[in-house]
Amino acid sequence: VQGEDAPAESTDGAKTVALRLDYAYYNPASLVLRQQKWLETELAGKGVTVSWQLSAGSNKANEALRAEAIDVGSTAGAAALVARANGSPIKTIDVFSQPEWAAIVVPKDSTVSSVAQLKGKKIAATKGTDPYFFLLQALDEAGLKPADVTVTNLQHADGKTALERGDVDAWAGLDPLMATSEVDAGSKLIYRNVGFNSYGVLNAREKFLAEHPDLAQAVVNAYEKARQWIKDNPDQAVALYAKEAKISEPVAKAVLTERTRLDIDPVPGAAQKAVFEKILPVLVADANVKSEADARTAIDTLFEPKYATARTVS
Amino acid sequence: MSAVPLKISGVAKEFTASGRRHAVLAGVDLEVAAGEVVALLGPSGCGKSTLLRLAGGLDTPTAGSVLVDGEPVREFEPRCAVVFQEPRLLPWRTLARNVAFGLPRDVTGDRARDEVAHWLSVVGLADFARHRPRQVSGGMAQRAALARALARRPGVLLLDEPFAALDALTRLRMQDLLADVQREAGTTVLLVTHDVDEALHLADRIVLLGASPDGPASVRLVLDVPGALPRDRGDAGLAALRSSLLGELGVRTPAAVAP
Amino acid sequence: MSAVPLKISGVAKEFTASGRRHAVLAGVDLEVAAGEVVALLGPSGCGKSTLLRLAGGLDTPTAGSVLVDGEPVREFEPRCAVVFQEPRLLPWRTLARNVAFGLPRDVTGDRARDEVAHWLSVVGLADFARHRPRQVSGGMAQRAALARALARRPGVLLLDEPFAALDALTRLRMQDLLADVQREAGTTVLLVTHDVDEALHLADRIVLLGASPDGPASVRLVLDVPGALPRDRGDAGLAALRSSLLGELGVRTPAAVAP
Amino acid sequence: MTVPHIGRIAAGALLPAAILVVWQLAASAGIYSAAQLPPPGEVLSALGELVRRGELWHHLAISTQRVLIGFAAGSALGLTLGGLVGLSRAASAVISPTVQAIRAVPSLAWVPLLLLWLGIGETPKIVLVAIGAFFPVYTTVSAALAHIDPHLIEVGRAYGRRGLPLLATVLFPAATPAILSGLRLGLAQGWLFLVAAELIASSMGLGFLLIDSQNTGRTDVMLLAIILLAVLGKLSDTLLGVVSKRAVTV
Amino acid sequence: MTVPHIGRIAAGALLPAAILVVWQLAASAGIYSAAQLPPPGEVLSALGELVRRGELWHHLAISTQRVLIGFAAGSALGLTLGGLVGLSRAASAVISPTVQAIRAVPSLAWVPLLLLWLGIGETPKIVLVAIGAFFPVYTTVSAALAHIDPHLIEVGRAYGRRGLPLLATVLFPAATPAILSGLRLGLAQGWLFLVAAELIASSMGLGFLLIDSQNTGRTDVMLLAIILLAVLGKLSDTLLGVVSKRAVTV
Ligand SMILES: Nc1ncnc2c1ncn2[C@@H]1O[C@H](COP(=O)(O)OP(=O)(O)OP(=O)(O)O)[C@@H](O)[C@H]1O
Ligand SMILES: Nc1ncnc2c1ncn2[C@@H]1O[C@H](COP(=O)(O)OP(=O)(O)OP(=O)(O)O)[C@@H](O)[C@H]1O
Ligand SMILES: [Mg+2]
Ligand SMILES: [Mg+2]
Repeated sequence: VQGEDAPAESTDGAKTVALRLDYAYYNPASLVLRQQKWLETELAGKGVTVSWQLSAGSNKANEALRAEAIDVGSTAGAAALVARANGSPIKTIDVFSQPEWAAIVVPKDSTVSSVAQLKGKKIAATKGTDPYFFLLQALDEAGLKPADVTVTNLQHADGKTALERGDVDAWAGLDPLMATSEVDAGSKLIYRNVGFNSYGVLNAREKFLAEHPDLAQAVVNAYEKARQWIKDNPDQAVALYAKEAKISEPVAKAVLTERTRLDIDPVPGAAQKAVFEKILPVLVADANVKSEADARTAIDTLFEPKYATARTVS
Repeated sequence: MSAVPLKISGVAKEFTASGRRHAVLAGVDLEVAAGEVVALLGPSGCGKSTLLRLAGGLDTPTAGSVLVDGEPVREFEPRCAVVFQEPRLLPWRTLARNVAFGLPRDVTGDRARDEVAHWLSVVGLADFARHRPRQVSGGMAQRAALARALARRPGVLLLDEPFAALDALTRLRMQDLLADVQREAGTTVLLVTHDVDEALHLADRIVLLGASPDGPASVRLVLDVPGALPRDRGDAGLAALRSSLLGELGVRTPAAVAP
Repeated sequence: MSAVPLKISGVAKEFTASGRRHAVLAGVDLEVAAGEVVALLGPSGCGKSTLLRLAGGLDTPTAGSVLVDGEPVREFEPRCAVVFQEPRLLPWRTLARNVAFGLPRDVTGDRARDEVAHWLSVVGLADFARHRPRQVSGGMAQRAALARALARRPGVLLLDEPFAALDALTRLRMQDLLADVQREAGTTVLLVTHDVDEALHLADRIVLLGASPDGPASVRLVLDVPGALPRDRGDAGLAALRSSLLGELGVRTPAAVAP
Repeated sequence: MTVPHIGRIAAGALLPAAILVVWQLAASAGIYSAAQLPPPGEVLSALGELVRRGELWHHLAISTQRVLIGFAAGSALGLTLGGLVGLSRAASAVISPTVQAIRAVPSLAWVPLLLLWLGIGETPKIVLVAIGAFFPVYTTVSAALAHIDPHLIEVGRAYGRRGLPLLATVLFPAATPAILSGLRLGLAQGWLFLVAAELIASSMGLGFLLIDSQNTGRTDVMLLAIILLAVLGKLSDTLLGVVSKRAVTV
Repeated sequence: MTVPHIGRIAAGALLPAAILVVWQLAASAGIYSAAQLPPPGEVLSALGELVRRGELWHHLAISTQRVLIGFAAGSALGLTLGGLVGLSRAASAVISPTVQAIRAVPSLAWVPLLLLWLGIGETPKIVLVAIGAFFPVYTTVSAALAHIDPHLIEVGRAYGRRGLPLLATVLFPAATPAILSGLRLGLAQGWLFLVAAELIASSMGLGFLLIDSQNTGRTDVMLLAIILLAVLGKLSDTLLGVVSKRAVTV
C-alpha cells in the first residue's frame, strides 16, 4: 500500500524545493488552502512541491517544527511562545484567526452560572493549552486565585467525558469538542471572552525564513486569500470544515461562524503581546518554561511581522 | 494403604502415529490378586509399558476395562504408585523433595521428614538428599524414583524395569529391598522386567507378553513360579524354568548349549 | 573415520552440589588403543558416566588430561560419538531425523537417506522411522540412540549402558550388532555396562572402577579377557573370570555357592 | 483438538456476543449518553460511512502493512539479538541491561525522537512498530534459550554442533514454544505501538482514526477503530499461529 | 556466574556509556539544536531543577506505586486466567479468542473507556497499568502450560495430583522460566501503559512529566522523563528477577 512517504524527489537532477505545511482542524484557512490547491498551482512553475501534514494540536505542530519535518506550522499563540522560550527557533509570521476556541463549560443541570461560583470546585483542563490559560485568566478576572479551585489535568476529549459524567464541576473546553458537548449533551458555556484566547498563529522555522523568504511570503499571501474566501463563501466553508474535521454541520457552523473571527489584523504584534503578558506568570509558575527571562526574551523575539505587513492577495 | 487386587479384562490399545493407526495391545486379560507379585516379560516394544500405564490409569484403553480393587481405575489414581521406565524425577526438586512427592497426602510434618529420610537411606541415597536429579547418576536417579514410589505405600505398585540402570550388586540389593517391602506391607506388585532371573526371584507368577508378527500383543504365556518367597537365587530347581522362559523369549541359553 | 586411540591420564573430577565439594574421580589413568574395546564396570554412582563424559569432551576434568588421537579432546568433539545412559533423542525430530543427526557432516542427500534407512533397519526400527521419540518404547528409543551413534562412524565410540533397556533377546542381537560393526570398522569402543556377561562377551579388556568408601573413585582392576573376538557366549573358560569379576563387584555368584 | 472445529468457533464467539449484549443494554439504558457510549448500531453505521467514503480499506491496508513490515523487522532483530544473548554470556552482560532499560521507554516517548531522527514518512512509523515488536521477542527468546534442558545441548555438542548449527538444530527447536509465544507477544505489541506510530505526522491508518476521532469527539468512530484494531490483532495472531504451526510440523 | 559480579556491572555499563558519549557528541556537533537534542548536561540540570522544586520524589513515587499495584493485580489475574486456559480446553476455547482480540486494544484507546467507566482518580490509572501487565503474563503462562513435558504431567497424575495441586506442584514449577519471562514482560508493559494511564486526570508521575514536557517543548525534561522511566523500568525488572530467583530456589 502506498504510505505517507514524501513524494519522490524529481529524478532529473533539477533542484526541486519542498514546501512543507501543516493543516489542522483548528485552522480552517489551512483546510481551505489544502483543498483548493492554490499554493500548489502558484508554485508549480517555480519547481516547488507542496506537502501537507495534519497537526493534531499545537503541541504536534511544534514537535514537527522542532524536528524540521515541516516548514510552517499553525499553533495557538501561547504554544508558539512556550516553544520559542524553550529553544525552538521559530518565528510567528502571521495571525490566521482570533478564535474563541476556549471557554468555561458546565454540565446541563449545573447551578454554577459564573466564574466566581467556581470557588472550591473541581475543574478539568489540559495544562499548557489555551483553555488552561483561559481558565487562569478568567479566575483572575473573577478575583479567584488558582489555589481556590482544583484543576484536574485531563486531555481535551477526556475533560469532556469527565464533565458529562459529573466527575468535575466545570471544564475549560476546546472546540470543536466544546460545541459538540453543547449540542449533544446540553452543556452550558458560562463564561466566554474572546480576548482571553491567544490567537491562532502561523509559525515558520528561522532557517526556512532565511533560505526561502519568498515561499514564506507566498504562504502568508495564500492565507490572506483563504480568509477572504471563507468570508465570501461561508456555506461552502462550513461544509468543508464539517467534512474535514468530521463534525456535524451545526457544530461546524457554530465554531466557524460564531466563534472564530477571521477578519483580524494578520500582522503579529501588540494584541498578541497583551495576552502573553497575562499568561507569562502562569508559564513560569508551572515550569512550562525554564525561566522568566527566557519567556521575556521569547516575547520580544517571537514576532516577524514583515511578511504579514507586505501581504498581497493575488 | 493395604494391598488391593488389580483386574485387567479384554484390554486393547491402539495408537495413531504419523497418520497410521497401530494396534499395540488386544484382548489382554490379567488378574493380579491382592498381595501378589506378577512379573511381565516380553520383547522390546511389545507393549509392556503401555499395559502398565493403562493399569495405572495414565492412559485409557481403546477397549476393555481396568479395575483396581473392583472399581474402574481413575485418571488421577491415588491407590497406585508407578516407577516409570525413566526416573522422571521433577528436576526442580531435590531428591528428598522428590521422594516427598510420593508420600500419601495425610503424611505431613515431622512424619513426612522421617519417612523421606527412611526411604532415601534404604535405597542408599541418604548422602544425596539435597542433590538435584541432574546432579546424580542414572542409577541413583532410578533408586530415587523407587523410593518415591515406595514412600507412597500404595495398594498397587507398578514397576517398569526399575532396576535396569543398576550394577549387579546394587540391583540384587534393590531386589531384596523390594521383596522385603512387599512381604511386610503385602503390596500388590506388577513388575515389568527384561531380566528372567529377576522375574524368577521376585514373582509369584510370570506373564509373557507377545505378539503375532506385527499384530497386537496379548498374554502369550502365564507361568506359576514354584517355591515360596523369598527364594534363594541359587535355587537349582528354577534352572529349567529359566531355560524354558529364555527359550520362549528366543534366547538359546548357554546351559542348553553346554554338553 | 578410522579408529583412533584414547588416552586418559591422571584425570580427577570434583563437583559442587548443594554447597559442598564432592570428589568423584581421582587419578584415573586409562589407555584405549585404536580399535580396542574396553568395558568399564563399577557400582552405581561411582563415576562411570562422568568418566565417559570427560572422554567425550562434554565436561572438563578438574585435573589431568584426555587425549583423542594424541590431541586434547575438544569441547565440540567431532571424532567421538556418544550413546548416553538415557536415549536423549531430540523430541521434535522423528527417529529417522534423530539418526540423521548423527551422520558426519559430509554425508548428505541420497547417501544420507540410505545411511539412515540402513541403521534404522539394523536396530530393528525400519517401521518406526517417522515416529517421534515420545511415540516409541524405552527400548526402541535406546536402539535409535545407538543407531544415531553408529551412523556417525566415529573414531571413538563411547557407550553408556546402551543395552540396559532391552529384553534378553534384543540385547543379544544388539551386542552382536555392535561386535560386527566394531569388527568391520575397527572402531575404538569404551563401553560402560553393569552386565558382566556383556563385558566378557564384547571387550578386549575390562576396567573396574571403584572407590575407597566415600572417597573418589579410580581404576581398581584391569582384566585382559582371553580369547579372540567374537567370543562364544557359552565359553566355559570365562566362567571363572565371570565369578571373580562378580566377586570383585560384591556379588556372591550361584556358581560359587553351589557345591 | 478434541473439541471439533465448529464447536471451538462457537465457544470463542460466546464472550464477544455477551459483550455485545451488555454494550447494547448499557447504551440503551440511558446511563451513558450517545456521545459517551453510542450503541452498537451507531458504530455499525460509522463503519458504513467509512466504507461509503472508500476510506476504510485504505486505513486497514496501511495499518496492516505497517504492522507486518515492522513486526518482520523487529522480530527478526529480536530473534538475532535474543539468540546472541542466549548463547553468549559476554553478549548478555553487555547488551541485556541496556535493552531491559530501553524496554521501559514508552511508545509515546519514541515519537519525538523518531521524528527527529527519521523525519516523517513511512520509515519512522515502521521503525516504531519494529521497536514494539522487538522487545517481547528478544526477552522471550533470550530467556528461553537460557533455560533449555542442558542434556539436549550436550547431545548437540557430543555430535559436533556448535555456534549456528547448534542454534539451528538444538536450541531454537527446543525453545520453539517459548519463541512462538514471544512472537505472538511481539506482534501484539506491534499493534499497540502502531497507534503511537500513527501519531507521527499521519493522516491514515487505524491508529490515526482512533486518535483523530478522540480529538474530534466522534465516539462512534473511536469505538469502531478499537474494534477494528482488536479484530485485525486477533486475525494476525491467528494467522501467525497457523503459519508457525505449519513451520514447526514440517 | 563465571563472570564476577563487578565485571558484570562494568560490562553492563559499557553500552550506556557509549550511548552517553554519542549523545554528547551529537549534541555538541551542532547537527541538532538544543531544542531538538539538548546535551546530557542540560538534562542533568533539569533533574537538578526538579529536585530543587521538590517534585522529583513525588513523580517517582506515585508512578512506581501505580506500576507496582497495577502490576500486582494484572499479573495475578494473568496467572489465574492463564492457568485456567492452560489447564482446561473448554476455558481456552471460550476465553482465549476474546482475550487475544482485546490484547490489540492500545493503551491510548483504553483511556476514554476507563474514564467513562471508572471516572478520574487513582483507580482507572491502576486498572490501565493492570491491563498492560495482564496480557503478557496471560499469554506466556497459558502458552507455557500448554507445552509442558507430558511425561512430567504424567508423574503428577500417577501420584494423585489433579487440579490445583497439579498446578502448584508440577505445572507452575515446570513452566517457571517461561512464567518469569512473562512476568518481566508484564512489568515492562505495565510501565509502558503507565504513560497512557497518567493521561487520565493526572498532574504527577513520570508519564505526566513526559507528556507535559512534550506539549511544552521542554526537550530536556522530556529526555529526563524517558531516562527516569528507563532506569525505574530496569530497576524494577532487576528487583523482580532477584525476588523470583529467591522464590524459585527456596
Ligand atoms: N552435575 C553434577 N553435579 C554434582 N554432582 C554430580 C554431577 N554429575 C554427577 N555427579 C556425581 O558424580 C557421581 C558419579 O556420577 P556418575 O553419573 O558418573 O555415576 P555412574 O557411575 O554413571 O553411576 P550409574 O551406574 O548409576 O549411572 C555421583 O555421586 C553424582 O552425584
Ligand atoms: N504415544 C504413542 N503414540 C504412538 N505409539 C505409541 C505411543 N506410545 C507407545 N507407542 C507404541 O506402542 C508400542 C509399545 O510401546 P511400549 O512402550 O509399551 O513398549 P515396551 O513393551 O514397554 O517396550 P520396551 O521394553 O522397549 O520398553 C511401541 O510400538 C510404540 O511405538
Ligand atoms: Mg517400556
Ligand atoms: Mg551412569
